[in-house]
Amino acid sequence: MESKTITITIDGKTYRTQEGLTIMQAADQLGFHIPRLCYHPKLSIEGACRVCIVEVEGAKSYVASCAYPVMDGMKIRTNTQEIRRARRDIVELILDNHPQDCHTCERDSNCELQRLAASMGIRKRHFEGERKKYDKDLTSTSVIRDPNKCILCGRCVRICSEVQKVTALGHAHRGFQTVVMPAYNMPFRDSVCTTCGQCINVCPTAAFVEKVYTQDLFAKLNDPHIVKVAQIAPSVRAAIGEAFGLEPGRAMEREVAAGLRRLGFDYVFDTQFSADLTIMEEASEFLERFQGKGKLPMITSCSSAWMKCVEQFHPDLLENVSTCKSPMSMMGALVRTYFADKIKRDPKEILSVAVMCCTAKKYEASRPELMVNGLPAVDMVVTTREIAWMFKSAGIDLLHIKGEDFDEPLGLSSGAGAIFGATGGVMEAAIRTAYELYTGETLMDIELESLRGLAGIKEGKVTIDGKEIRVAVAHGLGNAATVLDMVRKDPDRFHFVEIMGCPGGCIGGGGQPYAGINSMPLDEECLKKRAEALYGIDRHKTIRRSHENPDVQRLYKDFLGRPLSAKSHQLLHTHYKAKEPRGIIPQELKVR
Amino acid sequence: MPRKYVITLCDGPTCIHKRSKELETAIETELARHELSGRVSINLSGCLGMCAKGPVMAVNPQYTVYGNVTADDIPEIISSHILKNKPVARLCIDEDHLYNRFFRVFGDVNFFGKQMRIVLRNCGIIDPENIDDYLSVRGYEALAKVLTEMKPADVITQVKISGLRGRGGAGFPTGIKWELTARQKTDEKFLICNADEGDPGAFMDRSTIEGDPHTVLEGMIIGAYAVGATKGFIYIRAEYPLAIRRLEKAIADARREGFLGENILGSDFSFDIEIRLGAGAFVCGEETALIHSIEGHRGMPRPRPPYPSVQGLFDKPTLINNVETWANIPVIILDGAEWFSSIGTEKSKGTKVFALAGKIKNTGLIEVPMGMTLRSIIYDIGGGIPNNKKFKALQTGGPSGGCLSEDYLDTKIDYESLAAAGSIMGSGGMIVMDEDSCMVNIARFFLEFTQNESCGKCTPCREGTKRMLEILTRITEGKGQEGDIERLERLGNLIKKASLCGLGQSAPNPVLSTIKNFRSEYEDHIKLKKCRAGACTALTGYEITDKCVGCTACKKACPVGAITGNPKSLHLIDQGKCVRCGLCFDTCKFSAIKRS
Amino acid sequence: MTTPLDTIKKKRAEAINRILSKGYLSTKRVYVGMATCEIAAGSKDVMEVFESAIKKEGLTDVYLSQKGCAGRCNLEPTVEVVEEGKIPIKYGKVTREMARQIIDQHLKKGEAIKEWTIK
Amino acid sequence: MIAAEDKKTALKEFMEKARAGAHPESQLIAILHRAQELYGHLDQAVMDEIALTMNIPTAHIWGVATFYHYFNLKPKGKHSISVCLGTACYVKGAAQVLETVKKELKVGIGETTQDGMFTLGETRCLGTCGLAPVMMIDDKVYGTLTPKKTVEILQSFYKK
Repeated sequence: MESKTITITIDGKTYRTQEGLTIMQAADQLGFHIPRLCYHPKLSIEGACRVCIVEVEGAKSYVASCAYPVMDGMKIRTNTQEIRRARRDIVELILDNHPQDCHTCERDSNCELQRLAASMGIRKRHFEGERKKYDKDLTSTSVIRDPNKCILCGRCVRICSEVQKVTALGHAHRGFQTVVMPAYNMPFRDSVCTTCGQCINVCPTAAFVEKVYTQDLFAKLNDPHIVKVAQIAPSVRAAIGEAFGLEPGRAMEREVAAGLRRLGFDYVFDTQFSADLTIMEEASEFLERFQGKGKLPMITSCSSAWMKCVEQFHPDLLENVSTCKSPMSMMGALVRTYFADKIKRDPKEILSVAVMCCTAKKYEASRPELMVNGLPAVDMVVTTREIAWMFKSAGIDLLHIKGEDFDEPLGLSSGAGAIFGATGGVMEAAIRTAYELYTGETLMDIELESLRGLAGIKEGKVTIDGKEIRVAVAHGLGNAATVLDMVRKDPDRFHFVEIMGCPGGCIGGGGQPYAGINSMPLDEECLKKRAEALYGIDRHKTIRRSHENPDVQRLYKDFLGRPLSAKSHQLLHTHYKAKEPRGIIPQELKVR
Repeated sequence: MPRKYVITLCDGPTCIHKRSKELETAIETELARHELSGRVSINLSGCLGMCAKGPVMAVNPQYTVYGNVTADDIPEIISSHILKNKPVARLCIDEDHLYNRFFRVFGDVNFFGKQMRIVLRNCGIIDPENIDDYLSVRGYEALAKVLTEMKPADVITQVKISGLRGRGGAGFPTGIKWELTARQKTDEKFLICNADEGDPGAFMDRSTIEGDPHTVLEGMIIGAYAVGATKGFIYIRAEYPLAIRRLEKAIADARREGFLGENILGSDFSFDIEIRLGAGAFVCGEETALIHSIEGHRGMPRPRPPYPSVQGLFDKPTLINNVETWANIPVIILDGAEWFSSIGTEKSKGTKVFALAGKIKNTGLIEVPMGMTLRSIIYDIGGGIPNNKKFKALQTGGPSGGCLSEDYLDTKIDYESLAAAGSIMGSGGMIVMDEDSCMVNIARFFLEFTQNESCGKCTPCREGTKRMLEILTRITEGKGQEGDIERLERLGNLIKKASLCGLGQSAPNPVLSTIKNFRSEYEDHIKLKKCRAGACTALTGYEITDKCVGCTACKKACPVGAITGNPKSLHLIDQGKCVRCGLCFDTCKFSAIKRS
Repeated sequence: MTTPLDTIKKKRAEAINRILSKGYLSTKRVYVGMATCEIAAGSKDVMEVFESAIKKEGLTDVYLSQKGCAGRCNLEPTVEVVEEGKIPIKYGKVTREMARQIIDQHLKKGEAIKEWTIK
Repeated sequence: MIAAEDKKTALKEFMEKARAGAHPESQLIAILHRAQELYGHLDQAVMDEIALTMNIPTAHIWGVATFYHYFNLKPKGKHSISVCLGTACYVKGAAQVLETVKKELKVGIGETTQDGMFTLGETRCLGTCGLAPVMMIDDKVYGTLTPKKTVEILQSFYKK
């Protein structure tokens, strides 16, 4: 529908704008940045914080610009003494019920509330009184919930139900006693939370943060008796620059490798290597299923949040999920076996650390069935944010450090391993390999544009040896639910489905750097640039197909035998089972 | 075979003076002539309050009232009305209007005489659980008329002409609201009756539903026809079990009689009503919160626009009116929109129901024409302040309203005048306060209520009302600080203008209006640490003066045994034990207890 | 064709007949207020006393009905007695005991109890 | 006393009816009312059951159950006390009545006494303003209360 051009007045000057926009959208386009807090462009309009109020001539009260539509002839004032004071008082009311521990807070200097308070010029407190006092929930492996820091903007509730369709969180109680919590105020650990960490990403304060292992890690890195091994996920390198003030989109893999060594790691491996390995196993598994041995469509299994999600929300489809472990856990398994053998050390003496873009990987590391010979495949998972902080804390200047290569024998990767981090990447990588494994011919046109980009659900087709393979890609657990409903409705519609738990794939993971001063969390432009960084890595590699990775080939030759061998099954594959509490995805539940 | 009737003769002094005794004789003679003695009974009633038109008589159970009746009229009344069931139009008072037959039946002119019962016309007269009773008083005739003679647009025009405005408090013109909903073109439209009456101390809607549930249903069905709604909901507090039961029965009876369901009264119009229960949340009186509650959500309001008339329940156009608004509709249709608009003031038409309570002799439910003064309500209908106390303030609009001082007693009841005075019409709570009521304490009471009922969604209401309550509490406890009044004003004005919904936007009213009208009381509390009304216990103490005769009444009344003393000798209060409940003060017949 | 108006007129006539057939024209009619407020103030007890008296003591000439709240809160529960040829009497703040006495004295002997009436 | 199985069936039937109509999820509050009617309060097991049958996330049900004050999340005492805090009662001393009850029974609003005898609640208006201040214990209204009278009434329950 074509929208009409209308005329509005903002702060005394007349502008043309489009009908159908909200005041905030129109103002944004015209260069007026109205302060805001609960608003998030990806989520429904809440209109709750009232920070974005403006004066509209003729209205008896202030209007929330995020919700109010522009109308022809409307006279808007965004910056009068009165409205500034009202906004100031509102932000102060929020602060009055907020801990005053900015200096010891994890989000110090990275906090939207703090920035807002600063821009309001709050210098004196007028209304201090009783403050909320709740216990922190430390039970989750991944996410810490601190209701004291919560300002009830509801972004976490909205992303959890609207984008992820998990609805682990809700507003409970009411009025001054309102708290965002899981059902029955149960420990986070026991809830349907998939540990994806998107609540952390959208939280303007520190009401949600990841469970932090930095101090433990520092301590362990100082232990001379153990071998310290790190692996880093593709998406970490695509985003960590942002934590150092760089524009999104700069790939920093060699810098990170160098930085990790300076932190004290003895070996720095690349999760992209095990991504290549995953592709070998997964593509082989798919071809087996495709040839009649197993259920189709096959659904990918590398996203940990998705793993927990499928067990709680979609137990009817467990058989469709690939038995492949995630690249992180494959790497962990190899570190404890193949690599330990190589360096002739007791696997117990190896500290296996994963640097991930993801909070759910912390949960994955705790899954008992992923243990290798009684040891966890990964001892500790730290997020991009944690490692960036560690670098800074240790005085490692990632911007000026000289890049280094990853270590052998688990450090070399193909371009296919790199694009794992972006939605559609696993599928693209798998097709590159599956094609050749099936036909014996090399797929030449390897950049599958139809599987790239941020569309919620992407569908594609490839023809392998005259047979059509129909694939689908979904990112974010909400889109996943939609694709799975398609699968339930028509089991033959797809052969292969990629699901990533987070919006954008791993690049939008729950452990990535916080949004900056001028960007919102989950900003699409930012996600696109991170994805582009990964596709750039792929483009610049000479090896772009997983099966061409010589170190992977050597691994099979020396250790595993062949894909899907007994050894592979023992080390690289896993199983799933339905878990309680059951997750529920409502048909059409609006968040109120 | 003639049917049976009751003839009621007004036996008030004026009618007697105007020879109604003669009428009685004439009636008896005439009945005897038609051999009807015993088939028609004759009753006398107290003053029917229509003295100017006396002598007055009524023919029941239809409540047809004849005025200026002479003995010569009797044969015609008997032969036409009693024998042929044709009322004698030229003698009928008010052309048999629906409204106001109330005190003609009930008497009690002191209390009811100045009232005008439109909404409550049947409350206390008919058996609410018997649809026959409602039918006998022209029930569902308005609906039949609408379906027979009027197009939907005509109905809306009539409602617009009547000048009826929303009785839930905000006073939005009902006809315009209907028109907005009617204009939407969708497959489905909904209609809601807001019966989530939540003001503490208000029970207008409950009484209306309990006393005359069909009136509300009839109003809704007419509204549904006018706007094209297919399904209606009554959202009612779960705390009203009897009202719910009566509504359920009324809906079932109406369905059975063909007033609800498919093809109502043989027309091609279909509509049905479902009851949905609230669960104890005042904020659900706000229309978007109410919609969310019906949808099965937390009762949190959302920003408007879109307005419910465009996008409401289940995202469909939805017309919401409250109980009292709906109950006016049948009367407007039958008695006429022009007539309705002749009642009241220029901008506020018709009547308003109030729950009159507090320090007043006649507490109760009243309905008065718009334009009546507050003074008239308090002193004429309410009978004034009991125990020879002095009037201090009138609170209207409940927790959303304000407190008016004596200076405003000549304010007329209408939306604009009450707003100008610093209060609101509200849904109908009206509480009278005397010199023993502390205005700071009352403001605190209302704010505590709204703070407790805040849904918690928007910052100003959630956080701001809490801070205001803290400040008010410390003032009433004698810990008020310099600048507290200004803080209250600053917060109050912020909450009023920045809150998301009506609850927040009106929550500060009781505080702001008491600051405006009774500022010195606040100053006394803060600066002098004194509560002159003696309501703030922390600021009150009691002492026994030498007026004490030793009657021991106070000693017996004291709940904590703080008073000692022998009979016929001076008593003493142990200040350490005293909880300052004030019972001794109220009990003492000798004014021997001093409050400070 | 029957219009809705025709239908409603017929229904009303039938309704009135039903009311009359239930004894509306009994020489004495008793109305007990039965809204939540009245019930809270004790009108159920009062109603019970009248019901059982009518049943057990054969007061065939009494028509008993409930009604909604008239609005006189401070006088509830209210009972109205309408008697042929007399001014209706309204009693306020009626208790079980008072109801008993109203039956004995007013309904049976026709003597209204003046001191309890609402003036 | 209804057997546990019958309660379950009754609730199930109620939900099935809700599911058959339009917008079944909108019946959540009605279902919670029914569940409370059957069980006296809403516990996790009942809410889980509702969640599964109605396909509504538990976090949402929990949000609704905690939003509305009519719903009890804990078992109630043998007798329910509602002290009216409507305006008329307040003006006539309801606050003292409430304080007295709290002190006498050593409970706060929404709490149940240790012996399981009483659950204390407050209510907004019982519509018996003429009897103010009032409290309701179960279905009976006690009017024109004083602190002393209040204590006597409470004690009378223990003598029964």
